[in-house]
Amino acid sequence: MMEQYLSVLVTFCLAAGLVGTMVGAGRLLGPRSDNPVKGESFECGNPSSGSAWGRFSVKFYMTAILFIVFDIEVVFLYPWAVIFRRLGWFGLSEMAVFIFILGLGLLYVWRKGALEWD
Amino acid sequence: MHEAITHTAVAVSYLWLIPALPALGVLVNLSLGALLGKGAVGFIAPGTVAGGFGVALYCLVQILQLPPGSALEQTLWPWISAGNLQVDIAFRVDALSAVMICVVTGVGFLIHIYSVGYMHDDPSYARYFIYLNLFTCAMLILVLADNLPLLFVGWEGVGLCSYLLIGFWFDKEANASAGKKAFVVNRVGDAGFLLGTFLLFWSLGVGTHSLSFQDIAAHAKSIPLDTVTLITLLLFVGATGKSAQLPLYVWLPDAMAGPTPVSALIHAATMVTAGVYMIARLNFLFVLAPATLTVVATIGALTALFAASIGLMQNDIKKVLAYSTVSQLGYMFLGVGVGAFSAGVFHLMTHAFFKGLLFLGSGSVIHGMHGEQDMRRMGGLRTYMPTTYRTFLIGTLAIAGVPGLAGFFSKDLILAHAFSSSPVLWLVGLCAAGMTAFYMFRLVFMTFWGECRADEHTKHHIHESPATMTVPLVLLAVLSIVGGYVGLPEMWAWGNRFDAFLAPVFAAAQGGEHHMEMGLEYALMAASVGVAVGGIALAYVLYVARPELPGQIADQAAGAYDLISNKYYVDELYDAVLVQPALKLSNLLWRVVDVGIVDGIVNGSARVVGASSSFWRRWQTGNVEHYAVSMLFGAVLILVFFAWHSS
Amino acid sequence: MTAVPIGWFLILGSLLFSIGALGVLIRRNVIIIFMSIELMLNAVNFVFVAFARQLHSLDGQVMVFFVMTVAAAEAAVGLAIIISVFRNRETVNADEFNLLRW
Amino acid sequence: MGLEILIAAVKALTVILMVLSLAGVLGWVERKGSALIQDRIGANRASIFGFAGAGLVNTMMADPLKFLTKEDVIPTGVDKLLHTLAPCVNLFPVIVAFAAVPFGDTVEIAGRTIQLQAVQLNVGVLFVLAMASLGVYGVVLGGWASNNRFSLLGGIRGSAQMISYELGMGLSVVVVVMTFGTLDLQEIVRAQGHMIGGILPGWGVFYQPVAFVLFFIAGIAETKRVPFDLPEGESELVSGYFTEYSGIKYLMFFMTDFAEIAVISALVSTFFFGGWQVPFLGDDGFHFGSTSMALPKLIVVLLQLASFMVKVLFFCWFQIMVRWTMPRLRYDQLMRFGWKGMLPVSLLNLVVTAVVIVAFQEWRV
Amino acid sequence: MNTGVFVLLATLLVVAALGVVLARSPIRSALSLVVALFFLAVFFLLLDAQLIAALQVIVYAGAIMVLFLFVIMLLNLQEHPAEMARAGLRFLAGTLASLFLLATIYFTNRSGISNAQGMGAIPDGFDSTAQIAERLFTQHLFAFELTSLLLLVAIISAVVLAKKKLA
Repeated sequence: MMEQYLSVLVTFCLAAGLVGTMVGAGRLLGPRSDNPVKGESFECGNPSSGSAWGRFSVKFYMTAILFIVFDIEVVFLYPWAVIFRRLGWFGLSEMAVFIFILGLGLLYVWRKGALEWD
Repeated sequence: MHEAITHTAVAVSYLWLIPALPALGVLVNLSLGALLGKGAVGFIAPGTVAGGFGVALYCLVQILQLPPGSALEQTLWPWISAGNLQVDIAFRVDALSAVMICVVTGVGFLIHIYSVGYMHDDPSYARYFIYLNLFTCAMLILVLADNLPLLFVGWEGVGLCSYLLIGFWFDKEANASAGKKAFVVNRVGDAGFLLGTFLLFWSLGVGTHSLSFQDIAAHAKSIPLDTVTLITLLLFVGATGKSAQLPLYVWLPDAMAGPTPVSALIHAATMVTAGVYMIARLNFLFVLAPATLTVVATIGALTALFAASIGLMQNDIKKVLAYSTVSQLGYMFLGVGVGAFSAGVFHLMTHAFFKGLLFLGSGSVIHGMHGEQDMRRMGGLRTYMPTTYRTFLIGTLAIAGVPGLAGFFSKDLILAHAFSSSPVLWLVGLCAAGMTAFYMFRLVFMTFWGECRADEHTKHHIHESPATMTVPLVLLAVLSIVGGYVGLPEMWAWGNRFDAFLAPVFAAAQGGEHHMEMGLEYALMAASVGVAVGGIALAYVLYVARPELPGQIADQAAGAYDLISNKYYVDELYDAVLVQPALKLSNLLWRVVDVGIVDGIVNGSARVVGASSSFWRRWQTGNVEHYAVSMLFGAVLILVFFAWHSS
Repeated sequence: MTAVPIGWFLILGSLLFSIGALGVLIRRNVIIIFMSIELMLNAVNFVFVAFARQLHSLDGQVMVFFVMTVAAAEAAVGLAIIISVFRNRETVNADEFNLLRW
Repeated sequence: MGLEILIAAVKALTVILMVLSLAGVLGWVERKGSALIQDRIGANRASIFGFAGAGLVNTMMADPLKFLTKEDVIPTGVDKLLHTLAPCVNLFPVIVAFAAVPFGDTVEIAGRTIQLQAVQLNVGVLFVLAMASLGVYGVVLGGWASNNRFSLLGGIRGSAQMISYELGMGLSVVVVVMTFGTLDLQEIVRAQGHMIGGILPGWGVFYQPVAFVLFFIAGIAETKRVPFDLPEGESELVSGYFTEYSGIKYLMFFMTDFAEIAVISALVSTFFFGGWQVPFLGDDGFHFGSTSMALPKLIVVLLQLASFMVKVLFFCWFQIMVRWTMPRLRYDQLMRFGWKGMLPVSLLNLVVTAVVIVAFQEWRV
Repeated sequence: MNTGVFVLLATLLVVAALGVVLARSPIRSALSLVVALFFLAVFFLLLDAQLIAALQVIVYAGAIMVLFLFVIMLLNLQEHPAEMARAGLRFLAGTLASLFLLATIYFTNRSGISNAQGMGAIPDGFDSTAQIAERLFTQHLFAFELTSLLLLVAIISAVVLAKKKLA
């Protein structure tokens, strides 16, 4: 069993090492010359006005909320998918109830127009 | 004396359909009624009852094919499980129930059909049919119940529907209070019923009891006589409430405020007979208490006479029929009271036919007269509405006891039994029969004969009712004629098949029966026919031949006339003796106990809380951090306490 | 991880919980308070799993499922509340939300 | 213990190099492939000594070196830490996710059984998805840490798109898990070793064609390439969330793109096309019905490795072809397709699959 | 080595957790939390709870924290000059939190479980997804179904609260 975790840790370390090395090497090898114009944000040549960090449509937030809810659904589905053969009709019906209730949520959101991007 | 009858039960699985079909109609119309429109509602509601009728007929056929004494049974699920009380939701159809479900669904179906036409222009069409279906469902539960608690569910259910339907046009003050009156008076009876049930359960003794009728029958003999008498008397109080007997009859005449088909179905054909059904169902219990039976018979006979006498003077067409119903119910109680259970049930069935017919006929008249109910403004209608007239006449002949029609056979049977029990009861019944013939023909003559006394406008619009209304009338008229032939007197043709069919149910009561001599029986028959003919003749004289006479008689016997036309001042008496003192007491309790003491305590504690909270609320800063700190402080406090306490 | 006794896990869990509680108390930004609460929930999850491992029970792991679900629902509703409060009051500072009192 | 670490490190390094070289190769394939599709020469100065194929060396060696020696411009007024972190958290999960994909069966070397899979977990499927879900951070941070409204819009768009399509992807993977009854990627590949009716390989695609289509579409959306390239839409958002990046960080974003293509291809092969399985090839050689052809173990292993690589490369090429032949969607169409198309269809697919499987099992049809 | 790994990971975890609480900018706070959650997942992995570890990353890091980031960006929350609470409250909070920690450490010590010899071998089926699933879908069936209602309520209330147009 230890082998499994070892493989995960080693892979993590190596991958982290790789990206670290890349960034570090870029730092070391790249030339450096600061210049106020270079630091400006790129807006096709026009000088930018105001802060870049404006506020966003609440749609994005709605998307994230819906994603959370359905992600939880998917998370419950994985363990279920592993054993639903053993549970037979019983397991099927309990998941059907679960999906149905969340389906109602999707329907509500759909009808409320929260999925519309106009 | 009576052979042992095997009480075999056959378990079947379709009984639940009978009440479930009307219940389905309720659900559908309740949820989709507004969506579907009148056409669909008027199809679904009678359709479900027709379905119930089909199943009921199937049950009847099954029962007829099985050996006598057999019953169909279905236990659905356990209902009450409390200590040694184990009640199931269970249905049982024996001969008695079979007759009842056929009557309820059959007559009910016809009245549903009739209602489609009668209620056609009412804005609350769907609501009406929801109530009507709900009533049918409850009534079927009542007659199908296998045990007393379930019967009580149906009993209360029909009471509720009766209340809802009497006050159907609740926007009129009078109707709403008529509904309330019916409900309150019924509560008095129901209290008796409940007490009787409790006492019965209590006196059944040790062991687990399901309060099913078999269970009660098996243990009834072990109950002491005075307890049985008390139980049956209490149950009979319930019956007087539901079946409008003395002294609790007062709600029924007022119940005529409901739509006329409702009066026909609930307040004539089915619900009001529930008391008779209940006593017949519990016959094995009542025969153990002869004193109660005497009370039942006496009350029945007195009610028959009393109500008939009030009926003589009424001018509202539906009120006449209402008092007539009370009177006929009195006959049924007289029947069961003298131990002639099957005769009582027989009269119950025939009464359902002809009284249903009469009410529907009066409805047809009212419909044609645009809501007019006063007979003094009618007259001569037979030319305008011939079908209604003919069928109504058949119903009147039947109720008056004219030989050859249904009412004759059943009423005669009861009177014969009454005579063999006590000639006095017979005499009272006979008088009532004569009065019945008189006031019914008075009604016919005033309504259909002579000159039309309506104003010109109304007269212009009088018309025969549509087919949905007349077809049920014709069918009920046919039943009012042939319905009696299932129970001919013993000495004729095939004899009393109905009695033989029901005999196993009333096996416990069979012991006291004895056949009387043929000559005596013919003599009694002649007497009742004579009385009936006399009544009819008198009505003809007073209201057709010499219409000025009634006024002169009223003048000469002014005291008696006032007394009777004011219904013996019973309502006023109740008001003075019961209602006013109760109101005064309530007023006193309200002012002193409620306002003074209860409200004082509540307000006082509120003031205390208010005063203290104006101090404590300073702690509520509205700042989340303060709350969080307090919570953590509390948690730490608890931990420290435990650490200190347990070390 | 067999050599480490459960006590270490419990202390680590309670350390995380305390840090979370501290965050709730000393930060004024509601969103960060919220995140501190998530941290506290996770400390509890951590102890759940540690105990499940020690006591040979699967229920601890199952419980983590439910805690996650509750955390997700809480985040969804809580952040929605924050957004609508922000709309009306243009701030996410907890000590400026004090209307919830007499 | 030391030896085990060494073995794990060797496997991990193999996989990492595989990803990096795939990314390099794909850079060249994309240029040449787009040229092929658009009927032009493309990248004509990348040849070495007139040998065009050697352009591959160019993209794999010269490009990274060039990027390494370019200046790393960080715009003024940004959080420098986040600006640097963004490409790292973008690349890291992709590499790690690839490491969980098995590229061969177990081999025995010197008495040791070695899985040809760098990260071996019995919840491998979830591991891959977990890493995929981390990919959002690189995008969102890159956008946030650039102090550029195009970048920020690209970052937010990209993350919303990724999470939306992650649902469709997750649900289609659930269906795969239901079909094979395990969360272990190696087990899933093994379960596809049989033959349906002796002729058709027992690959997932033949059991779950709908899930394959859904997964592949969601995969393309996750890589944010045409027709789903809204986050970096060149005509409107310049380069999206990595507009403000240069030097090696830019290269890292670029590599992530190609590595994602490789990961999606590897996952498609694993879930739906038997991974390293070769049709008719068993442990000891080919079996065609009754006739069989024995092969040495080494050859079998090499054939399986080759099979995996061929499948991965095929799907990489397929994605590049999709990119250069498809028009792109509008953002509202993209989101509508994700929520109103992919999600209901994949839920339906799931329900139908569940009912069919349980019905078959319970009624023994 | 085991103890070494524990101490190393625990240190990283605590640093990340402190980052959540102490970072000035909300976005850094959120990222610290992501890192802390990631290390927690590694801990779960080392406790043989593979399923939980993967779900931890998928749900927390992959979904919930994305929502947090979105809200921070949506409301454009930058560093706030008066971010920390007043000094008095800070001191009180620190004292209480330390007391709480000390109390729990005291209880852990006193109960004696901390002196045990480590956790021993993996309990049978502890890392098996199938067994956890079986538990979840049979014994905890009711809670599972209630979960769906909770999520439904969450969706609806979130939509109702957030649907109005952002000013």
